[in-house]
Amino acid sequence: MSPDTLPALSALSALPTAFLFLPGALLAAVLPARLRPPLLVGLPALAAWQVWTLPEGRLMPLALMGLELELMRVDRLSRIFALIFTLIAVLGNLYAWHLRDRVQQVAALVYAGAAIGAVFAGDLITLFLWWEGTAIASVFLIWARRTEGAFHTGMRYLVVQVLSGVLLLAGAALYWRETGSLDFTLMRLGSPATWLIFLAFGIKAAFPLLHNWLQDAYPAATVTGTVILSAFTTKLAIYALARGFAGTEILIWIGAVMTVFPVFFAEVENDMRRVLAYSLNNQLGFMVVGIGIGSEMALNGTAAHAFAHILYKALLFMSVGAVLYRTGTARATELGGLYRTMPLTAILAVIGAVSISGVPLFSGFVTKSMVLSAASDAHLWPVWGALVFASAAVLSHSGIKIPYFIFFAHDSGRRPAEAPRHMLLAMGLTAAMCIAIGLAPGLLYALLPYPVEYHPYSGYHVVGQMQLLLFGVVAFALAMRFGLHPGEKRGTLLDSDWLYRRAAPAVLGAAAALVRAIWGAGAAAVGALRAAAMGFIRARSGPEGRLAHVWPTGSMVEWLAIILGVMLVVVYLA
Amino acid sequence: MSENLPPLARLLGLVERHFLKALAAGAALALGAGFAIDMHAKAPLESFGGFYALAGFVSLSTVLIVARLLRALLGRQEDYYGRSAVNAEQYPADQLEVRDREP
Amino acid sequence: MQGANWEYLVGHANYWLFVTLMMTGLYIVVARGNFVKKIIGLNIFQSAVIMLYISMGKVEGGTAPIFPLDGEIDPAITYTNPLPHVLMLTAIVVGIATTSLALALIVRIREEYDTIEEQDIWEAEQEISARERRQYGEVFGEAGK
Amino acid sequence: MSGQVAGDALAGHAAGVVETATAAERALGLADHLPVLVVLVPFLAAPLVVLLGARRLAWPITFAAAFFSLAAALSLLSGVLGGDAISYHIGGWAPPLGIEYRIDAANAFVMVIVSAIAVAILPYARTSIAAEIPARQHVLFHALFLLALAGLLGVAATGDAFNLFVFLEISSLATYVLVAMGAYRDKRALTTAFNYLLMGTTGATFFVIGIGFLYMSTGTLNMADLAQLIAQQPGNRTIHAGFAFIIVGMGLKVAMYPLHLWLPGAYTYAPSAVSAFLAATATKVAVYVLLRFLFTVFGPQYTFEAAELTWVILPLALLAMFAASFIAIFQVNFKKMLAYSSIAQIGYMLLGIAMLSQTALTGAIVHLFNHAITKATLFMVIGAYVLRAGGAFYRDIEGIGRVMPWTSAAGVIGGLSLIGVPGTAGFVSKWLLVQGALEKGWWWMALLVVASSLLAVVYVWKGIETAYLRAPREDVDRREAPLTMLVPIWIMALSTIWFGLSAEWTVGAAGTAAEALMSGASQLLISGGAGH
Repeated sequence: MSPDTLPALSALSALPTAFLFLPGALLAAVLPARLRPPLLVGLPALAAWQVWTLPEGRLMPLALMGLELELMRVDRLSRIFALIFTLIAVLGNLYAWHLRDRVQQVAALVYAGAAIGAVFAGDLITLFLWWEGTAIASVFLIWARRTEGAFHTGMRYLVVQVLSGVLLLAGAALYWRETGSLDFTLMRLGSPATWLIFLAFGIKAAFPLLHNWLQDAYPAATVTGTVILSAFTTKLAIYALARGFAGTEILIWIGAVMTVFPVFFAEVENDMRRVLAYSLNNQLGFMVVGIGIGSEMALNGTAAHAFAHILYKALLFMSVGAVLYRTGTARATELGGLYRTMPLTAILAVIGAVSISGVPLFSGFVTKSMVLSAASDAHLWPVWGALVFASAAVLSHSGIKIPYFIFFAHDSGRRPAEAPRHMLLAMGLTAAMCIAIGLAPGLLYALLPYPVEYHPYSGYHVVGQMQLLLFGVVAFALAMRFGLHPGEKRGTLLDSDWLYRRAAPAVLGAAAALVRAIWGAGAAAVGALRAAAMGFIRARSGPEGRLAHVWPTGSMVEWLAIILGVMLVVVYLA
Repeated sequence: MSENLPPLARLLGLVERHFLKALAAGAALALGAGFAIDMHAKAPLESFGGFYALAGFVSLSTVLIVARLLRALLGRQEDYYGRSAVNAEQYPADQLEVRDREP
Repeated sequence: MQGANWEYLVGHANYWLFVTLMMTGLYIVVARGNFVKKIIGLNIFQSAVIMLYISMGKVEGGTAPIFPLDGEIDPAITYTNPLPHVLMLTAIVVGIATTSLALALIVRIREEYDTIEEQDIWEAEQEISARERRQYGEVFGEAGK
Repeated sequence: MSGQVAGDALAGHAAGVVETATAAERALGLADHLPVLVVLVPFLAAPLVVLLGARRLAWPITFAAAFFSLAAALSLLSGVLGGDAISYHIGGWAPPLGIEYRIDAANAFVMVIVSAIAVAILPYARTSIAAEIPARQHVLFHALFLLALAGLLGVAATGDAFNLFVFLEISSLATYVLVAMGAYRDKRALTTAFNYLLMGTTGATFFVIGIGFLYMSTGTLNMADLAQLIAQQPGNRTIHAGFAFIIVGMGLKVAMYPLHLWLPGAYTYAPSAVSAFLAATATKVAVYVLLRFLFTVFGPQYTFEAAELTWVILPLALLAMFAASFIAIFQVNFKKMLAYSSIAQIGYMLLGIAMLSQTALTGAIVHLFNHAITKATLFMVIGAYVLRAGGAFYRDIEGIGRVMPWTSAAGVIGGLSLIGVPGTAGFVSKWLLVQGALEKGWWWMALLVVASSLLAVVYVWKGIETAYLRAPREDVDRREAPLTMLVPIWIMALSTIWFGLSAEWTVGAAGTAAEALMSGASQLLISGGAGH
């Protein structure tokens, strides 16, 4: 595309992609409701085109306050993440075509823009700015539910996300002092600076024990908000880890734990959107393992898996969202047998489910197996074992539980209408991409950061995967048959959020009571001493109780005298 | 199936009814194929043709059993975190379009 | 030794005076509830400073720093340093301005509160704040505490 | 003994006298008199306003005088940004006997802040005081405003310690009356002004005592001279005592915690325009004086390495940052909340001073500027709320974000800057402070700065929640603030963003100022000799 032919569009490519979204958000804030959905879909599409056509390199260096910033670092790693971010923004906003809520629409645009800005950030300060931008914009997708529960959840979410940003800023400042550079590039764990940055990334990537904001927040967001939420924040963290900490060994073990522990929670959770949130956590584990291994294949696997994952996870959230939109609930206990009246949604959900489970011909298979192969190439057998286990386990909650308990199983008696057309269209497009990646993995492989020489469709691969999955289903069917399945049950599952939602307030309450008691006793003692000391003066000259209360003039002059005394002592002693 | 359902739904109903038979056939086929072809084993146990079948079966069973324990251990009432926690509240109906299919 | 100490005490009489006056003034500002008395305390405090300055300008054996009319300065005559005196003229002006402003404020306070006793005004203001807390405090629940 | 020292000082300056005499003869152009005109114009405009007595003329004269001061201050600043100093001798009398006005980067910077804030606030004040002060007092208001302005500028401009005291009292006396003018809305303004007067006078008198001690030991009042002579007599107890008196006296004017008790009342009950002006300028000028004495007069060596005063000011600064922030969180009155937040922000400046490094000091000076514009924005926003909603309690401004969107948006910008969100002015200075702390290896200090910013998040959020997330009250005036208020508010709000994004100018000027302050006494004398 030469600059002469399309001056307007080439001017566009001189603008950081994120900055497309911000005026767009401003525009969305003033446009009438009718015009907003086209803007919300069109703008990310335009951005996708821009990302696709951008040349590689460091495009927008900026010097600010003596710092070298880099707004647009385009390389293969950042391009693939930016591309999927723009695509999912198109699909997610198409899914939300019916929405008339200005707050959500503006937040969705700002959020997508910030996430893309962060992906293209070439230095830690720019990264930090967009990092916090995603936190602040995304919380409105939760608050937009406009219930008290959502408000509190959003607050907790915001605190965690902003904390991550603060840690990142602190880390960046220390890193600058250490190395004299703010360049966001491969780092080695070892100094406080890198540990802080690592922790900041870890919070957003939902590392074990830092994960609970995710399961807390995603089910609390709006129907459409969850779809958007599921795509950006955690994958931004995956990108940041892949950029900054590729090959860091501890990530392998963190990732292995991440793939395993959420599956148990997902199995018994009743809220289907929370099931998906746990499953999201489990899928992130695969990516984190890939980053930890750090070989070219592993990093390719991570990027590919993130790409595919965003699509099928969004598809699953969309289908559960459509059910919620039509029935008013996403609880497994209240759903079942919906295929009768929502057959299209059911089929699309199944496509999402088989994609995440890694059934051959669908997207999960061609990407997840890259990470597994990378693990076995590196002879990391315990990790490989964990990944195989997790691959099978993901089947049970996302592959079977979601479609089975919502659309099949016992008939709940509900006969909801089919999902609205724009939702079906969005889901259909997403499903089509899942299948396209599964059928023609070369399309995706061509976008990966490193050259790919990997062929997922070898006989033993397909057979092994089919064995794993089919016998998993067999186990599930047997468990259902003999009543061994945990089944559906209403309730709340304790997770690490118990620590700050229940334990911490209790402990703090007790501590506060203790401090109050001690303070009270101390204050009484000091007060008594003071009263005794002042008694002499007061008895002679002061009107009743003149010095006892806190009238500013008196106490102020007292303070003057005290500070002067301290000063004189310090000055004389020194 | 006395209801007047869309054709697609009838198809899905058919699938649901015959699912177990298809599953059994598929599982047998996959197991047989595993012993028939070279599995290019890299992992110590992978060379056994039914390894993945075993892994899938054992994994799923483990998940289900551990999950039962987990619920016994960590399960609480829906309003454990208070009546106004997201878990205990209904989705605000004014943001939805709850509608049943017209017969 | 005894003599030296005595000399020290007497030789610094101006400083002792200054310290005593300053402390007295400050004490009155703190301890007296009547606003006019507080201002008197402040005046005493400021007078102490004026004395400090004036006494430090004194040169032993010096005479008033007035030049002879013909402008011929006799080097044999020692003059007292005039600068501190000049400074204190300014300080006195500042002091008067402060005092008059304070008294004007006291008049206005008396008009509004019907008293110039600190204790009474304090109570009146406590009452106003309590009313405000009742009226505005519960916006944030117990935040007013 | 003191006379002896004075004589030495005179002899030491004999060469300088000749040089300046010739300089004074040739310096007759207006530009050469700027150092004194910048103070004198508003100072003389004040009686002019009163003598003319016409309400129509009062505002234009005041504005013209303030505008002149701003122009003069800017021209002075551009002259000294290179690191030179301008020395101006009042009436041609050479220092140390004559009064010297010495303009270097530090005080030119302060004068620019003060006069710029005055210029920005005056159009706003015109509308604001029309609603808050009876018409017959407007002439006096403007006269007092001019006096306060002239006093603050004089404090900054002068190089003579006693002259500084006089200007300090001029501005303080005018300020007491301005605060008392709030009595038309709330009678507590009177008692507040009275308390402020008692405390302010006590503080100023402490300051004079300190000056007296210095004079006793050195025989001079000229700051540059003082610096040189103090450096020659380390361990002199009289100077030590003088030092303690000056720091405590100025600490009160600065509102250094716990000498801050005059401030919340004064800011809360004063008329809105006065609150905005005071918050943006008065304490800032006091901080400047503190800087001037700590660094130029006593010199970093004397102040900090000999006396370890870091350990007195530093804990107080930290105390202010946290205690005042906590108090701010629990306020129900928006204006009072801002007042306590000011005390906390002054803590940051003291922190930058106490850390004693070029970076931290630059941070403190930049924060002086950034906080001035931030707080001016916020207090002006509150003034607009008071005008429309009738009060500054949170209850009064519930949901006002929807009724007064423009004013509230500016308030949000100010709030973000108060927190120190990147992209606003507040971020720049906090970033420098954090850098300063890290340079010293005090990472815990950096964490404390960040932690106290989190407290600011809480109280700013409370304001935003009140203004935006609550239903508007029915009984309030449902109109946006008038343009005469909106424009100054937005000029201030946009400047917080402008100085947040392009910080080269502020950081550069503050860096030069910090260098001028840190370079200590000896170098200052050398540059002073040649700087005329």
